Amino acid sequence: MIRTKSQIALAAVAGAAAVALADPALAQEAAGEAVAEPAALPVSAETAYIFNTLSFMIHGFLVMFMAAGFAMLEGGLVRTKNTTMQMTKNIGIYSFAGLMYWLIGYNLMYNGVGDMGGFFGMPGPWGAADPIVDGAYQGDAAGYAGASDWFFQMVFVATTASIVSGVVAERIKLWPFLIFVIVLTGVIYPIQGAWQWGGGWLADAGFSDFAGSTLVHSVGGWAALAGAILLGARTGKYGPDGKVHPIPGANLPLATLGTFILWLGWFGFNGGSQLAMGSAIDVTAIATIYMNTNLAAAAGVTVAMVLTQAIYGKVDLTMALNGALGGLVSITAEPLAPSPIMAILIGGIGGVLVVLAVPTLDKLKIDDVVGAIPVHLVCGIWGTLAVPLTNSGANFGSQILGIVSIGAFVFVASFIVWFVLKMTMGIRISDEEEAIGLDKAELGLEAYPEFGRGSQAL
Amino acid sequence: MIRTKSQIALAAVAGAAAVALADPALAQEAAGEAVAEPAALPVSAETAYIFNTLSFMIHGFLVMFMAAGFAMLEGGLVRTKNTTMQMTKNIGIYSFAGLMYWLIGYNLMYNGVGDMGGFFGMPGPWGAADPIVDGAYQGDAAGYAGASDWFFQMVFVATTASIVSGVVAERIKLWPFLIFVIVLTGVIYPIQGAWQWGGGWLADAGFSDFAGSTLVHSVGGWAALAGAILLGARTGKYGPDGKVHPIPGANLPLATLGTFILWLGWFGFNGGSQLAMGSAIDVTAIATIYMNTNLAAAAGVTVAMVLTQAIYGKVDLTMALNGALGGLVSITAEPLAPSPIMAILIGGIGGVLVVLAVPTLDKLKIDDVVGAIPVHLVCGIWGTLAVPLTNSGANFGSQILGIVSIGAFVFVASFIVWFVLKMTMGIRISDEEEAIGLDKAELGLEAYPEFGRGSQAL
Amino acid sequence: MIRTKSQIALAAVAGAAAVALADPALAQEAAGEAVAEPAALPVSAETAYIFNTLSFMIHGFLVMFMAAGFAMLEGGLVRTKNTTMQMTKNIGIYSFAGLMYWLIGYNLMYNGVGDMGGFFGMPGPWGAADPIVDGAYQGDAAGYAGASDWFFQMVFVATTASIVSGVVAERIKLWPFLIFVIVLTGVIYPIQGAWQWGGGWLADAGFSDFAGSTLVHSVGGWAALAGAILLGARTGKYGPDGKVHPIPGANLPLATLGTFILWLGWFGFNGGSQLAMGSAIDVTAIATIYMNTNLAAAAGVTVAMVLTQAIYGKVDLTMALNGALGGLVSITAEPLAPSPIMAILIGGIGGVLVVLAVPTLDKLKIDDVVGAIPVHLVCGIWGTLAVPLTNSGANFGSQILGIVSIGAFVFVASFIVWFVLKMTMGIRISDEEEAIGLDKAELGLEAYPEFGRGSQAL
Amino acid sequence: MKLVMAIIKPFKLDEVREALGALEIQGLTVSEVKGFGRQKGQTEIYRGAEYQVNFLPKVKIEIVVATDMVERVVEAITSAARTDKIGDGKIFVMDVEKAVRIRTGETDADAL
Amino acid sequence: MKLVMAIIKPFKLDEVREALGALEIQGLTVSEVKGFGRQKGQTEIYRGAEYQVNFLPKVKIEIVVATDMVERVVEAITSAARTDKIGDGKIFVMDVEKAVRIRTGETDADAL
Amino acid sequence: MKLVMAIIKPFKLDEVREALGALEIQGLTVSEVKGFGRQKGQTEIYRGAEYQVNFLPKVKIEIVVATDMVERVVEAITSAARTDKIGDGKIFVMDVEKAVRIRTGETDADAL
Ligand SMILES: Nc1ncnc2c1ncn2[C@@H]1O[C@H](COP(=O)(O)OP(=O)(O)O)[C@@H](O)[C@H]1O
Ligand SMILES: Nc1ncnc2c1ncn2[C@@H]1O[C@H](COP(=O)(O)OP(=O)(O)O)[C@@H](O)[C@H]1O
Ligand SMILES: Nc1ncnc2c1ncn2[C@@H]1O[C@H](COP(=O)(O)OP(=O)(O)O)[C@@H](O)[C@H]1O
Repeated sequence: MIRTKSQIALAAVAGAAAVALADPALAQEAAGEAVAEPAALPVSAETAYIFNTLSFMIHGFLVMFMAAGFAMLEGGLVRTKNTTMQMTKNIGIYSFAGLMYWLIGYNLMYNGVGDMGGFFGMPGPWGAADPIVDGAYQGDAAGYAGASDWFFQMVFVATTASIVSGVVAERIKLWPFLIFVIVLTGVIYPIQGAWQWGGGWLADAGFSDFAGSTLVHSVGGWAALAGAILLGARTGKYGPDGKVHPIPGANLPLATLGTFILWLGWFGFNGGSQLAMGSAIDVTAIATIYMNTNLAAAAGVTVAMVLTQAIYGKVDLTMALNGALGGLVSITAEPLAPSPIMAILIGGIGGVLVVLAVPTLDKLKIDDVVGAIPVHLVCGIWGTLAVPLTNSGANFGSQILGIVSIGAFVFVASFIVWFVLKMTMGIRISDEEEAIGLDKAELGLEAYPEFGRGSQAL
Repeated sequence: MIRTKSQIALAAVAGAAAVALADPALAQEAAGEAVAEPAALPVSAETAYIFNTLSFMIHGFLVMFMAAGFAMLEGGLVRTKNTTMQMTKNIGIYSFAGLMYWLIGYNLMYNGVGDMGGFFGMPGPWGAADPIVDGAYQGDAAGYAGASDWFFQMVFVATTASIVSGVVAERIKLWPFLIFVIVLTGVIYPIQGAWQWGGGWLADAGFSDFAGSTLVHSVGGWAALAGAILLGARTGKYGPDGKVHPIPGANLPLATLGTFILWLGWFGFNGGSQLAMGSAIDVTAIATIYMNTNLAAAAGVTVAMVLTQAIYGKVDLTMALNGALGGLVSITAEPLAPSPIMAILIGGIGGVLVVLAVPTLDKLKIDDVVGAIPVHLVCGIWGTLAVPLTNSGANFGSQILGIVSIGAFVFVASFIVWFVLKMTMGIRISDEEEAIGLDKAELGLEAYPEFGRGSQAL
Repeated sequence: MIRTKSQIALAAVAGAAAVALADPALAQEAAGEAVAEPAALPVSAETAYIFNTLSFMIHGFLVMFMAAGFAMLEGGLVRTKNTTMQMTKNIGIYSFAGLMYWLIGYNLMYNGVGDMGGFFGMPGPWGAADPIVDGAYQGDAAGYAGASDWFFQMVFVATTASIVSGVVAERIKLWPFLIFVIVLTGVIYPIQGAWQWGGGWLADAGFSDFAGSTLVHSVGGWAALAGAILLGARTGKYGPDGKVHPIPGANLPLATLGTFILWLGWFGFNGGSQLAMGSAIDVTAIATIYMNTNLAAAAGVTVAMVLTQAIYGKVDLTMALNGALGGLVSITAEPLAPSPIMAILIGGIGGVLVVLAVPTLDKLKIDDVVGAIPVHLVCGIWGTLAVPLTNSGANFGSQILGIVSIGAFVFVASFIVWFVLKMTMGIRISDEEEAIGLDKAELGLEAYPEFGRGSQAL
Repeated sequence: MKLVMAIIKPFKLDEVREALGALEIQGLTVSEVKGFGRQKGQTEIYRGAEYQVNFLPKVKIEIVVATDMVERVVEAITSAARTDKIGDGKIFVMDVEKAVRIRTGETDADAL
Repeated sequence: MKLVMAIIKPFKLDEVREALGALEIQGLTVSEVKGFGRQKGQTEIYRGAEYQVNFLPKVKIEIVVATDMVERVVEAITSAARTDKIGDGKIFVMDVEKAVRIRTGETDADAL
Repeated sequence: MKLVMAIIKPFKLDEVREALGALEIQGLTVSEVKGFGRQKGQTEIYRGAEYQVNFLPKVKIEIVVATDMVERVVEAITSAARTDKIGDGKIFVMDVEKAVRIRTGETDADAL
């Protein structure tokens, strides 16, 4: 089969052209109306409804799979003795987040935000208002199934919580962590989400964040930063002399797998954020987003590899993995408007930021086990700031306003929650438990419990 | 971009609304016809055909990936010395099942079941009857490509067989196991499938099983149970005093990955079982199914975590993983009708059942390596029984009839096949081989053959 | 829910049938026009555009995920001491390939190949020519978003490069390898691609390669073969006496996971190569391709398992995994035309070829770490040769012409590039570095850096 | 005091530990090792090429005991670890001059 | 020369190595082992069934030193490895008759 | 009888085993260990922070042989394991009082 464009046109969609050619009047009319309502004309409302819903579902399941990506990435970058715990947290996060977002989160974020002054919606369990009455489709103003929208928004909130678990790994107690996740996904995330995606005051102020460089990634980063400060570093990470003692991750293939899964999921994350697929314009936008997302990630990896080679004389795989994610987070605030070369630049700068931010954080003695703060917070800010470079509808003032207001809110709110947890239940395990590892100390179950291959379990 | 519903309506699908608003007569007419033939009006037959086929393909590849999920889950829960074998079985299962279902299974399940008294169809290789004649689409009564339907049904049968391999792991011989898989996927599964999904006597009796809590999951569970009884427990699992000696799985990150992959695949499993996507009603149904499926799984995890914490004082990751799957199996019989809260309840009870059934099975000295009987059989029964709670078209009598008749048939048929295999080839490896591990004893290939990281292979 | 075809027809797409039945004239007319322009009539041009673009996106992300599949497969089949390197190469490959294909590759392959005598296109950065002008859809001759096409073609080129990395693993230096990847993906692959898929001289000569048995898989195989010859075998692989010393892969569950991911990705690889989904004919073709792809892979596994049992007395998991891939590569040149039984035969012969080619290669002392040459080169040739068996539009002469011309070009061009690299930077690490492993020697980072589970990192 | 060092088949470890428990042995240390001996590994085939597995998985047990216990310890290990098949392993006895319990500083017999 | 063999808690290894470094010990060899002793593992529950963890992770250090160094080495290990909690481990001292440095063929004291 | 304990570079194991095979040594036991010695690990950089790799992978071979074999065994190991680069390792020889073959109960020379 020949894959040239012209050939395709002659073969696959010949009919479409043929129809237009056969009936000039029809084509004329179509073109005429196309000016008025260009995108919708040739796609029936119900067909558009199916496409829009399908986009939420496909892109939603891709984002859902990011939960596995985070689990593997984090599971690969912690030490063996904390791996079961990291798995437990990650399956817990995805589950708890999903329940909380149903119970109050979705409505707190989207339900009548305008009526509440643009600060938050009316909380309460989510319920569908789907355009199906008595088994018949009655047309619908929204253009997609409510449940698909809920599903797509829900997987985003889970992502935010996953970011936190990587930063505070290897020293935090299980249940206080999960309680924080409950508050984050049920309350903190939805409130700031309401400001922008819920159509609240920040949206009115002209802030622009297409798929969540700030609303999802920075939020996770700020929440994690607050936790990391209150928790302190892992024992032994920073010497008394200020020297950094690296603690290499235990399983790099797992971390690599996790990164590839996240990369895959990001097509859903950014692509689905077009929020519609029922027109040529929308689907073309999604295709462009796929391309830009991939170019930014590729640039992030490339830059991280070249830069670690240049600075340290060796390519650092973990930095390359972080570079991919840094590129992805950077393009997330605006994956549609950039030209390919701009997408490469935006992602590449994300790669630079990651390589520089990781040691900087260590200098500040903020112990981030998986590099999530450089990736999600630093690149999240960068990506949001970069929006006006390519999107003429955005401006730097509003972008800074959004970054600062959301950052301040999330950091302070998270700090308070972490602080209350610290004062009440305590958030950090004892030194001895840390030495033994969370798996044995808190869960009584090792990730790789056998004593070597050859022997039986001891 | 603002993500509120109203905004979307105004932006993305403005055209659709605009058309309706611009021409009230058209809208009127549409609404009028919508009552008569609501779903179909605005989606052309060929467009619906594409959507329906696409649904089978997308959801089919998600279910296909569950083969990897089972392989990883089982590979993580057996001991290192049996891991290569578990991988071999799983790639074998998916392959053999796919060939058998083409060779006789599909037609035995779907081909003229009514003519055979509703008990089974006419076996024989599957062949497409697609509505493409001489390269032109001729309209089609079925509304989807036959090959896509075959693909979707085929991946289900592979799932059933995967369930068995987890239960009987670590002590069964390779080839007798694979022969059982051939009979299960080519004969046993299709026959009982014909009763219900093939439109046979059970369907006539009013049984309801949307995506296969009974037809797929319980069937795998019953077949496995018969095998586990005839095989006996792994050496050392149960002390002479009746004491249970746990044999922890060797690689929990792998098991976690497997669970996440299965969870992902389940959107295909349940969503695709709507069997159509070419109307607003169908796609809305699928969206609802995604949401309910996710809520049930999340509830299963949550309950399993809370319950193991409460009963044993520690969260048990393997129970949380089983809890996710228990929730998923429970909602599979009816993922569409439940409200969100009912989906949570149904899945949550699945989580309870798993936590209780695992030790119960041990008390009965039935050795189920991965917990597949609690997950797939027990929760499969529960999910099927729960259908009438939310689906007014179902009743408890028919549900019990279905559970019992399919259970009896599959258990007895499987028992006979296992028994014949035991009497002829033998199904269990020797004690010494078991001590050495199947990898070395039967395959001569270890899963992790190196002697430690630092050394070369020895 | 009953899943029989007739039931579906009555339920899900009842409307469609009803419309046709209700208005015989309309149906008549539809049928009448169907003869003239059968596929397109009932799908509007914009709807077809969305479907076509969606196909590229869905199938593209499946192929993208194959990058993870290759990484895991190769990571599982090398020794632990070279695993970090294999991860680094694989994330590098996918990234570099994506940038190069944007920078020059795509246009070199597709841009005005006819004007350049059919030998290559006009290189230069890719830019979309999408039918969206001033935010309005203006109709489009191509029938899909250009970015989606770019994305889909890009993931193919990454696949080609991944094939190479497996063959030359465990002894090649990082940067020379990556430079080769840059030349391969930016220049060598696109040029030969232009001959056929770009509509160049080979397409004119009647060559047929649906999804790339030759254009992608053999190309990777030839490029790798040239490298393997110039590199030489791993130290210790072949004894002075000519004896083969196997070097077992370090992590078979990882290799199995990789194979399942590749299998999943192949639905995208072959299915997406239909290049359109906006008609019943196209979607039916894709469904058929899914089925044939799966049957061929299943046959490859089955044959490899039975054959290794017969020849060696034991099933060899790594051969079964290779068998799956061999079946997949074999069907890739023509996944649409074969009947199911022919797909099984084509894939099954692929399995035979793999089992026979692996030891043959060893006899030639060509050290292929993961078996990529048997899988991708040998089966790629076989699959291409087999096209005329089922596709009456192809003939053996043209097939041989394509295989030989592309093979000669890629092998010679690759050999020259490898040779220049060898003479300048050197391509092989020192014996001592090889003994230590690439991870420590070149990257200073072990894949599993801990000294056992119980201890802290040393 | 003597060090009794036993190389046994891995799956015999539990039985050996129990047999030693019966002698009121309070402590021992186990390592995973590979053994080369009269027991030959199977000839395996990997991807069509034969190879000889020379090293087999074994477990090494080290126990320091008072000299008068040595006989009984050797006895106990011997009978618990025996399968009568080649490769059952060896026991070696060596002299230990001094023992210290780190926690208390106790030495020799008191340290065991 | 003597072989000092110490079984310690894994997380104490770094401190022990530093303490030995202070004595200008030039070499040592470490293995990962499992210990059975007075320190009992927790009772764990896996999928609803209790089990006793008998073997705990330990690290074994082997150092061959000149006889006159033994006291100081034992001392250094004892104080660096001590946590005063049960399971701190043991030190055993054994006689070594001969030492060879492979690289040079030097023997005994020169080989250490 | 003597215990010959050799710490060598991992990739030399095969050659050493072959050299010992030539002496008709029937058995030996291998463990994976980490060595600390004059040979320093490279300074590595992980995520921008330097660290010193102190412990290098080594293999420990333990062979119990009749006393009259010791010289030849030490010789064989020395020449097979030598790369003339730092870190080649050490050989230590210790006395063994008793050896038992578990399978047969044979002792001492017969047990080897
Ligand atoms: N001379 C020896 N020195 C050290 N270890 C030995 C020696 N001989 C045997 N071993 C260990 O004992 C194990 C069993 O020995 P082998 O000769 O296979 O059988 P058997 O114990 O029945 O004679 C070997 O795998 C090896 O670990
Ligand atoms: N007799 C012994 N022989 C060899 N190793 C021993 C012996 N006794 C104890 N050990 C090792 O020392 C470790 C610590 O001993 P244990 O009795 O638990 O505590 P403590 O050292 O405080 O007395 C054990 O885990 C075991 O590895
Ligand atoms: N005194 C010692 N006691 C025990 N093991 C030692 C001792 N000295 C060295 N080793 C072991 O020998 C290995 C090689 O020693 P090293 O000093 O690095 O080089 P070389 O053998 O060339 O002198 C070390 O890694 C360590 O495992």
